[in-house]
Amino acid sequence: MNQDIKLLSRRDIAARIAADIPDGAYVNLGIGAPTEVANCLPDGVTIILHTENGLLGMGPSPPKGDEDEDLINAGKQFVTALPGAAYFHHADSFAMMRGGHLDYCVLGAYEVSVRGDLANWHTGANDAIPAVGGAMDLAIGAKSVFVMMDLLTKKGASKLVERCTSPLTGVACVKRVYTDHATFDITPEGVAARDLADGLSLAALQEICGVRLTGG
Amino acid sequence: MNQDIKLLSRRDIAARIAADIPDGAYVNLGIGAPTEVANCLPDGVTIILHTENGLLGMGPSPPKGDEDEDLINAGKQFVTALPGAAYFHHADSFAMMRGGHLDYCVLGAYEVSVRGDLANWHTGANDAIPAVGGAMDLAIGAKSVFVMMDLLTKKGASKLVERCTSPLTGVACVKRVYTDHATFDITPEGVAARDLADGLSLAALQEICGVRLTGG
Amino acid sequence: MNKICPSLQAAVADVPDGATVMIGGFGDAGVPFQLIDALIEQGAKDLTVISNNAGTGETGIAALIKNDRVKKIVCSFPRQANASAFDERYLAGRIALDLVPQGNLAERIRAAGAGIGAFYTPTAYGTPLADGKETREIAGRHYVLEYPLAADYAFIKAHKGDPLGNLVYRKTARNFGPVMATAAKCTVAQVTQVVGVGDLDPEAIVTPGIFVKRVIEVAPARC
Amino acid sequence: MNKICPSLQAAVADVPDGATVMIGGFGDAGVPFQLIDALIEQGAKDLTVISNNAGTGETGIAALIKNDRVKKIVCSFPRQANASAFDERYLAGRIALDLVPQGNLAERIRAAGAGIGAFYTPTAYGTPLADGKETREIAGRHYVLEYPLAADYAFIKAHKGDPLGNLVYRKTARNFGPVMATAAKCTVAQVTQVVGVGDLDPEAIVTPGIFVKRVIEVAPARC
Repeated sequence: MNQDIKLLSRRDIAARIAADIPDGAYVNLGIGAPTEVANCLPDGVTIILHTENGLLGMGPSPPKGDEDEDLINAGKQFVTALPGAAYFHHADSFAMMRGGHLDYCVLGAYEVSVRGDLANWHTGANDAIPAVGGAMDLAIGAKSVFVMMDLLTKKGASKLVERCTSPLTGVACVKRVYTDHATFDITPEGVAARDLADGLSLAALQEICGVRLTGG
Repeated sequence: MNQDIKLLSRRDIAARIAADIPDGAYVNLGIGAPTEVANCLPDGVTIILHTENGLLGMGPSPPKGDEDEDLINAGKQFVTALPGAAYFHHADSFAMMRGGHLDYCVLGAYEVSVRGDLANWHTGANDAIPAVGGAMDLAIGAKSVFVMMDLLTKKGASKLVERCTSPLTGVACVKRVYTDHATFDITPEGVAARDLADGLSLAALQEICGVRLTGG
Repeated sequence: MNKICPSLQAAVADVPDGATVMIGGFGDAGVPFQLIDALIEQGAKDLTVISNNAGTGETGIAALIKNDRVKKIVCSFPRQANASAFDERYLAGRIALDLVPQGNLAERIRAAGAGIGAFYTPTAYGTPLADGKETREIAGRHYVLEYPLAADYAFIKAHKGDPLGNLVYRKTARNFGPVMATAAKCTVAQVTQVVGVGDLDPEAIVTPGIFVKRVIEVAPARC
Repeated sequence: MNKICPSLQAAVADVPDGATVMIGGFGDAGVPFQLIDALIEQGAKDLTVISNNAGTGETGIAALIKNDRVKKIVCSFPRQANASAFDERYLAGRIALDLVPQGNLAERIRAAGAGIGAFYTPTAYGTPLADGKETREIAGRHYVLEYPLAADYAFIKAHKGDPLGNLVYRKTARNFGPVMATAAKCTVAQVTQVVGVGDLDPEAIVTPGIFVKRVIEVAPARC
């Protein structure tokens, strides 16, 4: 790795995503890194968080000692409900997602293809116990599906790929991929890279990820 | 008409239906004559009434002056809600019917065929403004669908027929037909007549209705 | 976020000619009469209306029809004893009617809001209202394939609403409001009372605010 | 009418071997732990369980699995960090798994309760979980045909219940309870508190009593 490239931290990536979400948006933040987006919203911007286990208007973690076993998020962590929140059952909650009512959904990924295919539920390993949860519903469950991930695996392989090798979660569903190297817009005309990390050229980025890119 | 035959009154028919509905049953009574069934329940029998416009636990008409414009039945008449009632929206209400959760539904009819086809929404007249309401949903909307009707039209034609001539409301959906002449069970083996009006023989009844009957 | 609308006029201002508009209500219960009046005043025409009824007397949808703003109505029960506007135009071929059984109407509206592409329903199988429709036998029962019904606007009436668009209804006036709210690009709720954020019990909210774009308070008429 | 059950034992007494049982809950919220414990004690085996998860630790469904009562589980997320009972049996081929995306699971359960024969859903299209399933393009979008999921029993947890079977839930413990209640021949609700008929607000009842056969009060455990 070129030492002059300043890759984005997880927090930096979350801040970029947060900057692209407008005030008043309805958003589902996937389990793990995407939850960081809620902590990076600019001043004056309020978004309304959906958790697919039946709550719109989710708030932050409760103070220690105030946990309520009946109030959790999709990651099964204790959360709170903000004023104006509403509870609903699972069929209604997933109807809300499937019906395209959420503005944004932010998810992690193993791989994203140049046409926006998403693989994030199963590594494809034969001995893995399969478990999908709401991943496939989330993949098609918002007007805009954003992916938040490091561009490379620990072994250095690009997770932005020509064609996913892991089992798919959804087909042509990802609109934008935010990574530590750059942000990628998935468009009908191809993948447009923008907001490249300091010190990273488009040519270098293209070499790293191995898929054809256009400038952002 | 043989003067020795004592046809049942509408109230008599309603009482027969009421006697066949067990305590605790969930029931939808169609618009018009079927509503009379609620007034004929034996002592100690409580049924829970569903009205498809979104109420389970419907009570009788309110006293004059206590009408609430937001509390009506499917016939758009003012009603009341009993303790333990619940309100729900139209999709949930018709899901309740379509899903087979109601025990009984009692409907009027223009015609019922020997295999239980029901015609009760449209006379077939060319100049009629069509309107179906919940008729087709009610026809398939209970574990047992009962019809309450006079056996004959005003012109003397049997409404229990080999094959309906009016447009159908539902196919093979009627289980039992209560009339002023007798009660008819629609079974896979044919139509079984029982509880004939006083003075009416099975042979005479068969001649009147013109379809093959077995004794009850 | 504040979805409270300053006026009925503002609530309906952008409805274009040719729009598809869902209108809540069953009989007179839950009908957003004032929104309909505002729509008549606004002047949009060639509307497709999706509603259970075609209005009673000369009010509500009947008034919209009488003003010749409706080119087509999708409903279960257009016929009303005391309403002649629809009947006259229908018999003269000046308004189209798509007659849908009430439960299929509700479920098709729900399907649009829930992202369901189509569904098999037992209602209307073997009847004239299933003529030409795809059917299928599943586990020994016969079904008709029905498609979603979506709209550009939904005008509904609720009891209370807050600035986030959360709604609760009142008694059987709830009827079609909650499903219509999910199936339109722009849902406008006429409410009897606007309350503050947090004033509605989150366990009892029937329509979460995500489904509602505009809330307009209309105090009940005094008799 | 009184659906209040005298004991947990009575509430589960008639579950036969081979029954299909829906069990509410997401994570630990809304899991009817005491009903599951009673079912383990009752002894029914060869069960097919429909639930979102396969239990955590050694409680709930994990305990049912550990006692070898489950031949098949239909769920979205069987894997739990601290639960080994399912993993061991699955890898040894001793328990069957039907993996269903969470939203399809909820919608298939709803369909069973709502009398829908099948429906087209966009979820899982083009993925391994749609392998072999019928697909269709409708209005430019791709869908998979999914069928209803019904059960003999539904064991759910609610917050309050009345003798008519009306239920309200608490916060995100609501999850699968309301749809499962509609999809089983016999729905048994474990509630934290039994209240009198008329004590629940009819506008806020989430599960109307028609869907519930038995209600059993289980006071919350004291820590």
